[in-house]
Amino acid sequence: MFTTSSKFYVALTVLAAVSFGVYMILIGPSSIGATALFGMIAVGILFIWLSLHTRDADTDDEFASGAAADAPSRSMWPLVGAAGALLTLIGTLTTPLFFILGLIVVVATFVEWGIQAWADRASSDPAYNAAVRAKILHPIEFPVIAAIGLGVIIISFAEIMLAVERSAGAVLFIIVSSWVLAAGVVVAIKPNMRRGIITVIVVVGSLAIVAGGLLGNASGMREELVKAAEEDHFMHRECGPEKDKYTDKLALESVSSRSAVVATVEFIDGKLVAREQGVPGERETITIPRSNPSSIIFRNKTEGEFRLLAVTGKTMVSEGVYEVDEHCTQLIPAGAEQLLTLTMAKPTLEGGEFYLEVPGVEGQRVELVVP
Amino acid sequence: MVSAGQMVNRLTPVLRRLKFLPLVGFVALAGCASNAPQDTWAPEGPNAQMIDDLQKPIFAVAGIVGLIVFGAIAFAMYKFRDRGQPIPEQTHGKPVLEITLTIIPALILTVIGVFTVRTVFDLAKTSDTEMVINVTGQQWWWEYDYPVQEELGITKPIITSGQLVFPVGTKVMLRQTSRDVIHSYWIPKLNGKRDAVPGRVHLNRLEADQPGIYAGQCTEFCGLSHANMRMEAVALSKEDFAKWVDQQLADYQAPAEGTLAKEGETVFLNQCVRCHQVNGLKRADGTPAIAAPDENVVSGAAPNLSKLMTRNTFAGAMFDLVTPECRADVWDASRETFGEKYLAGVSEECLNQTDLRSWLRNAPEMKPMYANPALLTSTGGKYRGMPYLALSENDIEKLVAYLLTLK
Amino acid sequence: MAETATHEHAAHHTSTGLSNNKLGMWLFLGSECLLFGGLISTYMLYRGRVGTGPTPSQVFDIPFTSVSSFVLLMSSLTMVLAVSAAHNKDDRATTLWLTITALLGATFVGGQVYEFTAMYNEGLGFSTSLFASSFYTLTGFHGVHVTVGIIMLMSLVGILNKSKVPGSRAETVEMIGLYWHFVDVVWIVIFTLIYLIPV
Amino acid sequence: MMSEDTTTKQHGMSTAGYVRIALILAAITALEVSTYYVDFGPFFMPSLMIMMVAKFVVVASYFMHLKFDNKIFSWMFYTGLFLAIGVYVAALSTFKFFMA
Amino acid sequence: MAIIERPSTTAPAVLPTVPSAAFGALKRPVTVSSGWRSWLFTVDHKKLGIMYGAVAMFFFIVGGLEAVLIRLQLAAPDGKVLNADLYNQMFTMHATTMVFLFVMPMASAFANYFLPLQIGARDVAFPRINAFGFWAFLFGGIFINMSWFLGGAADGGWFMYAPNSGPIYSPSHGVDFWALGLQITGIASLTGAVNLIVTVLNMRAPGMSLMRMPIFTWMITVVQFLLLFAMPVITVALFLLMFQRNFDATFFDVAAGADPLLWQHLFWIFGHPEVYILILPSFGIISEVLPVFSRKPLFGYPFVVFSGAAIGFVGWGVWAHHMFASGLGPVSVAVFSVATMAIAVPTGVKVVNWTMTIWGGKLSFPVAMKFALGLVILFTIGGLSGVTHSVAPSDTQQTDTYYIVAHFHYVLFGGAIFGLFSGFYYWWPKVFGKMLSERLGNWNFWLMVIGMNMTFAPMHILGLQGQPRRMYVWTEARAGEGFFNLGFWNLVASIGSLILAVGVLFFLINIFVTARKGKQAPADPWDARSLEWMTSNPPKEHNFDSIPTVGHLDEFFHRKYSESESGQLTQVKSGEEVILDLEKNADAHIHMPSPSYWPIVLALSLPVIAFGLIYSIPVAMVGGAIALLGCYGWALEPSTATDDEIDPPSSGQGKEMVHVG
Repeated sequence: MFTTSSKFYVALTVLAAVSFGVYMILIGPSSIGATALFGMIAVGILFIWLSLHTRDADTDDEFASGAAADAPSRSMWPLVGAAGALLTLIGTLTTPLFFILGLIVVVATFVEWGIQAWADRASSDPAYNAAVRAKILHPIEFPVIAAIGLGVIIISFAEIMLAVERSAGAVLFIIVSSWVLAAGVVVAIKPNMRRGIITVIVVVGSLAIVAGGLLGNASGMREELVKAAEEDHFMHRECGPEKDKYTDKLALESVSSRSAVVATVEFIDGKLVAREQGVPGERETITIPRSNPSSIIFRNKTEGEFRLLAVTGKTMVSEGVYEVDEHCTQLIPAGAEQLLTLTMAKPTLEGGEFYLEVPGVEGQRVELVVP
Repeated sequence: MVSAGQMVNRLTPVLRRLKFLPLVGFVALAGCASNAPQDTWAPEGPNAQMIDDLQKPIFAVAGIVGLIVFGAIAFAMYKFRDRGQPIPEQTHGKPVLEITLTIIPALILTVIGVFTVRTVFDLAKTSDTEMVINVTGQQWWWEYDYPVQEELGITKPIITSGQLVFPVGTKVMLRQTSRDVIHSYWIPKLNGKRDAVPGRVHLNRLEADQPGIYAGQCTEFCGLSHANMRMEAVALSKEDFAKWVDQQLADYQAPAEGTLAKEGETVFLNQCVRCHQVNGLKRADGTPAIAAPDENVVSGAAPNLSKLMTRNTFAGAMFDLVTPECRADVWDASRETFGEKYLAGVSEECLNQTDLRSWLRNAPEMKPMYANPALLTSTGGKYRGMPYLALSENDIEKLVAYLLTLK
Repeated sequence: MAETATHEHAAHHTSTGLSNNKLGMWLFLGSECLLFGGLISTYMLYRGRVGTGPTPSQVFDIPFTSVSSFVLLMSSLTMVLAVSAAHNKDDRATTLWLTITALLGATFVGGQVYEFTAMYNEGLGFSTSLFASSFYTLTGFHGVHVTVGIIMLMSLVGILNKSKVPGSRAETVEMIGLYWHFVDVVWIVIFTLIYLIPV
Repeated sequence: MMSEDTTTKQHGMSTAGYVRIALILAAITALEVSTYYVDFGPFFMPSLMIMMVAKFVVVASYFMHLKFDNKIFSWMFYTGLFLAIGVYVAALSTFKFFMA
Repeated sequence: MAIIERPSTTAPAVLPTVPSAAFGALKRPVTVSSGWRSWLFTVDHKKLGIMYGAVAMFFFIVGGLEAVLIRLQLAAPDGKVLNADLYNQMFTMHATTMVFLFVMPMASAFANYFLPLQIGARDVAFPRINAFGFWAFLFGGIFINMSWFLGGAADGGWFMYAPNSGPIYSPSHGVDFWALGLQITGIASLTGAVNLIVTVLNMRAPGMSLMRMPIFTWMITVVQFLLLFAMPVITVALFLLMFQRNFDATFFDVAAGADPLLWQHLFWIFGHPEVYILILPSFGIISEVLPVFSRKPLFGYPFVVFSGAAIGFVGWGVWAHHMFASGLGPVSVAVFSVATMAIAVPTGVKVVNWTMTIWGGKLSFPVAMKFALGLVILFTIGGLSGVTHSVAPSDTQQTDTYYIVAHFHYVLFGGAIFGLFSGFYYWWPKVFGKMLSERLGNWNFWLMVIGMNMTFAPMHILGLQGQPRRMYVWTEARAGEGFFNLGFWNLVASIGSLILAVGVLFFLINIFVTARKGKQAPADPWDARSLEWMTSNPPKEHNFDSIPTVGHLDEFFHRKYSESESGQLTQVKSGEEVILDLEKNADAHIHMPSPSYWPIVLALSLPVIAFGLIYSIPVAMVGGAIALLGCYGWALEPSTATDDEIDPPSSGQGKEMVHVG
């Protein structure tokens, strides 16, 4: 009843169970490693059931004896398997990434080597054996290799662009794509192009991209991005009248949230005009419910660039030292509009300043009242 | 022997017509249903009246059309039942009849459509607002804050909860919003409902013809205690409303030294003030006691308890501050006497001791809220509702005495 | 309906004379319009709400994105050539053009991966602002559709060079071609509405 | 019962035809990108929209064969498309999205 | 589909056992007619229809129990049966189960089983996608209900409005299970829609033009187009919700400036076509049943078809009538109010045509006819109460109260479920070859009618008296004085729901009784009119021995009766003879698609991915791997189980496979 393939999978499952136990003792149940090994056990059991069930190509005894006589063909899989196991060990000590990579290599070895050895003894004719092996493994190998290839190309292509200057990125992009297109056209025009040349073009192309990728990765991201990442400069805002080096660039033209605002503040010819949603007429004070995120639209209708500053009380930074809370929009030209969302937890009667103002313009102030 | 099948068969057409008799009965019975506090067919304000004037004829039209259709079906069932007649003529339909019976409903609906559109725009008018009240919903109670309006005598913002007090015959504009999820403010006898959506301000008109208390309830599913998030709109005559405003703006009188209420105040200062604000309350060292609900409550607000005893309800208008007798006395008061009965507020003997004490003893027991510390990891340790404070009995005694002074 | 030469079957007779697969694919593309329509309208609603994060004009790199649109357009061309080669039963050309389309698609996705990494470093995290969430969701959905398209192209190349009869897979090539052109057409709409119309 | 087979019918375009269409599309894309650099003034939005729709229709009718195939395919696709446009424009208009 | 070639034939002939063309998992199972394997790997539209029906009926019982628990909690003031959180879970899951796991799958059970039969096809266009659709629905339903045992079910209502469905206000995993479960059932509905539309367009019998198709097929086609275009919209909404809950996106987070109404729009753009998806199949069923028992054709067939299409089309323009009170501007409210009224016109046309069909007929009243007439009357009541709140101002008084609960239960229970029950009694002989007992059927019908009216009629009054929906408890204070106050009507509704439950119980009894000793059904029990009755009961695996050429609408009737010059109808042939004619000139060899492993494998990967998205990403990766394996297995599967299989095909003659695609 036990076909050769099922014996192989029983071995695999036992090995997985043992390594699962070792892993749990040594490392403890960190999710990735434990799940991967547990998955291996589950897959092993599935394969056992499958191979028992499908009764495919089970060679009865008297037939197997003839084919298995000659020595098994040389194969590089034991070497790869050993390297994989080593990587797994290193992985357990260093980063889990190596552990997973090692694990994948080990699994791949088991599958490939197992089926290879089994296929060799399927029948006496090597060509037929190769065909049988190809039939089982190709539907698995092709997608995996293709996926790895695709992944490498995409990642390395992205790495190159990250390393290169911002403007050069577009140029490089055009070069690569037109090169691929040109290669396609050339091969299409010459139908009798020998296979050799095609493979050369493909190999050279992919090597170039991968090399570029490694180089890009080594040299790291362009310093403009690195600086942007460190300072997180889009986050902090200077709310003075002058232009802020980082944030004030090409401000927003339109804000599509007209139906979700508490009040609209317009800076018309140097005068700050405030209107509360649903309350007729212009207002000197805007009432905002306590600790409720409320949005205010600021429209600049005066020539020149202005921003809206909201001062919302003060917070105690350290004993006795208070810092004024400021929220502001970007500097916007005439005709543009911005959204400012305020959440004020403390009532205004607690003291401190609560008002809206346009920095650089005196005397234009709208009081904020939080009941 | 007449088999049961035949008997059933002969009875069926008769029974079929009886089938919807219970339904007609129910509709008739509806007429004499009780006048529930949230009855949508008993308007008491111009807006609800406008809706009712539109609604009643449409119910009538629907009823008549229904009776016509059921009559036709019942007649057909009775007349054309199988009495052995030959297989009927295989007619495929008369287009003329089809088209007429399509146009008639279309005409009826266009008429209804015209009236609907007119009423929609009438109800949505906001230009003639005479008074503004900001209504804010949060999980499981309503807060009302009256912005400064000199012409009504409101010189400082007034904050109350539970009962919305407003003058009779004034076009009040409610600016509704919410601090956490979507709620819906609905006083059936005064106007249709409008959702209070966080991040948005929605406008809804409120106006009453006569003084009185009008009940309402949150009608957009808002979680655990959606059923217990109630509100009442109290309409007072203009003079009574002015007296109410002065009452609300009056300064805070600390209780006299040595009395039980004074000890209650100290208990309040070290327990309740973490969330509840009482305007004018001072700590021992004279600094004003500012509540910080934003550190303890997810919605960032807790009911403002200054002048608590001028209101008749507490805990999201779920429980009454007054005993049932006093409540009936206020609710059933005649139009004239209602004003000063309400303004009298909650007296010592009228106070609903049982509910208030059990609320102070263990609030989550009385009203399901997310106040169980075990579930607080997802909301960053903040409550959604009043937690269990483990107050001792005499603390509760003192607190009740102190709360009674908040008039 | 392409005959399968290995099994001498009469092609299945259909009432409209059209192939089931093609009708099914067009219905699927019709419903995909609703899916991308929903994501695009979510983006259009939330594009202006940047909170404290970077604004669209500060993170978009128009030259780069226009090249990636050009690349996707060219991949549409090579796809069409592959389909017509398949109909002319020239398997060698079909395989070639399918590979070229897959490669161009890969460069496009590579460009997207680069764009996302660059924006992430410039402070546009997935939950930085509403603009960020809706932008990443929309372009992410489109990127996943392109990647699925590339995987289908490569599997088709794998199947093609194993099938003995030239032109026997013409219909499948046409199906994947329709899918690829739809993904390109959606990018045409996204490119204009999101990148070119300044916020 | 052989049905008339779509594969034997000569397809609408030759390779050169397809390349020509691709070049037209590339030209329109270039024009679109130019709107980013050159200020079109009031014509900015309409021109972008027209170019987008043009590219959409060209790819749909030539590359996706809608022009040469049975009308049922066009019905299927364009029903879905116009339904999407209609429904989402209506939804956005309730958000006062198109208000000036 | 790729054909895996045998290994190169150069292998020496001396090899005693040549392995078969495909190996292991890639081999395609052989058609077996019985045993669990024939159900697990089937692609036959009839087996799948029966399985859809069985699972949907199971979920109907689950949903019914949830409803009874809700009514017990509300029977008396301050009820103690369910606490607040459990009540919220109960009404959410009652609605989700009834809508997504009962009415929709039951409609696709009828569609899967009868559509191919009614248009004279041997199976649907994509049999394996059909199987995948069923398994995806089943796993989706199980996945949603797993939440009961893993920390509480979803508790935000079936509409799951933001921000209440967000991570802060619904911390338990219930909403995640709900969102991902609906994604899976959504995929099932979408694939089903593509499948059935292509079947209707492409696989009709020769001579059957679109205007000669049976009306049930027409209604199902309109429903599939609604599904095709509505499912993607809710998929977008559910993805946004899932990204917000699990990957902290800020789509509905008001602090980031989001607008909660976006969810309402996306949900109801799907929601309103959804309610037409629920009702149109039942319209189709009773439009088949009424003519048969009036013994005269459907009155104004083209009008009924165009009004069905009109309902489907206008259904896309009315979704905001669910949001009249949620703060849209007066202009939008007015527009959507008028559009909602416009929908009443085509519905009115349908009611007119049903009445005209029975007018002048020769009416007999078996239980199927009773349920059909029940639909016409109760649906009309629901429709009229619907018109009263299509008027926006009165809707601001009625929305979210029990009046709306009464409206949609009259329309859904009185309409959709009565239609489905009419279909059970009408088509039971066709599916199982036995007649459901009329005696038990009458008990079932009358108890359901009385129970339904006793439960939902008082809800009109509760709603008008101002009782809001989704309240876990009602109190004496707000119930009003007098005997007929809200307390009385709540009690009446609760008793009515128990009667309803007993009524449905009678149907289950009827099923078992019929299964054990029901009488064998004659070939043409009802002297029916359409094509599905031109097959044996139950139909053979390949449905028609020879595909009939269709001459007119109601082909079966025209083959039985002919009209002499004087216009007098004479019966020419009996139903049995018509069926025998078909069997005489049966086709030589009929190709049926053979079963396949891969639909169930691919469908199984979906809940694994969903489970992983909630608990741990590596599990989701494993699910993804299974999905990839499923896709490749599906694509590389040989188009037929090769004839010379090693284990001899058990079902006699070997099955070739028509290249169905």
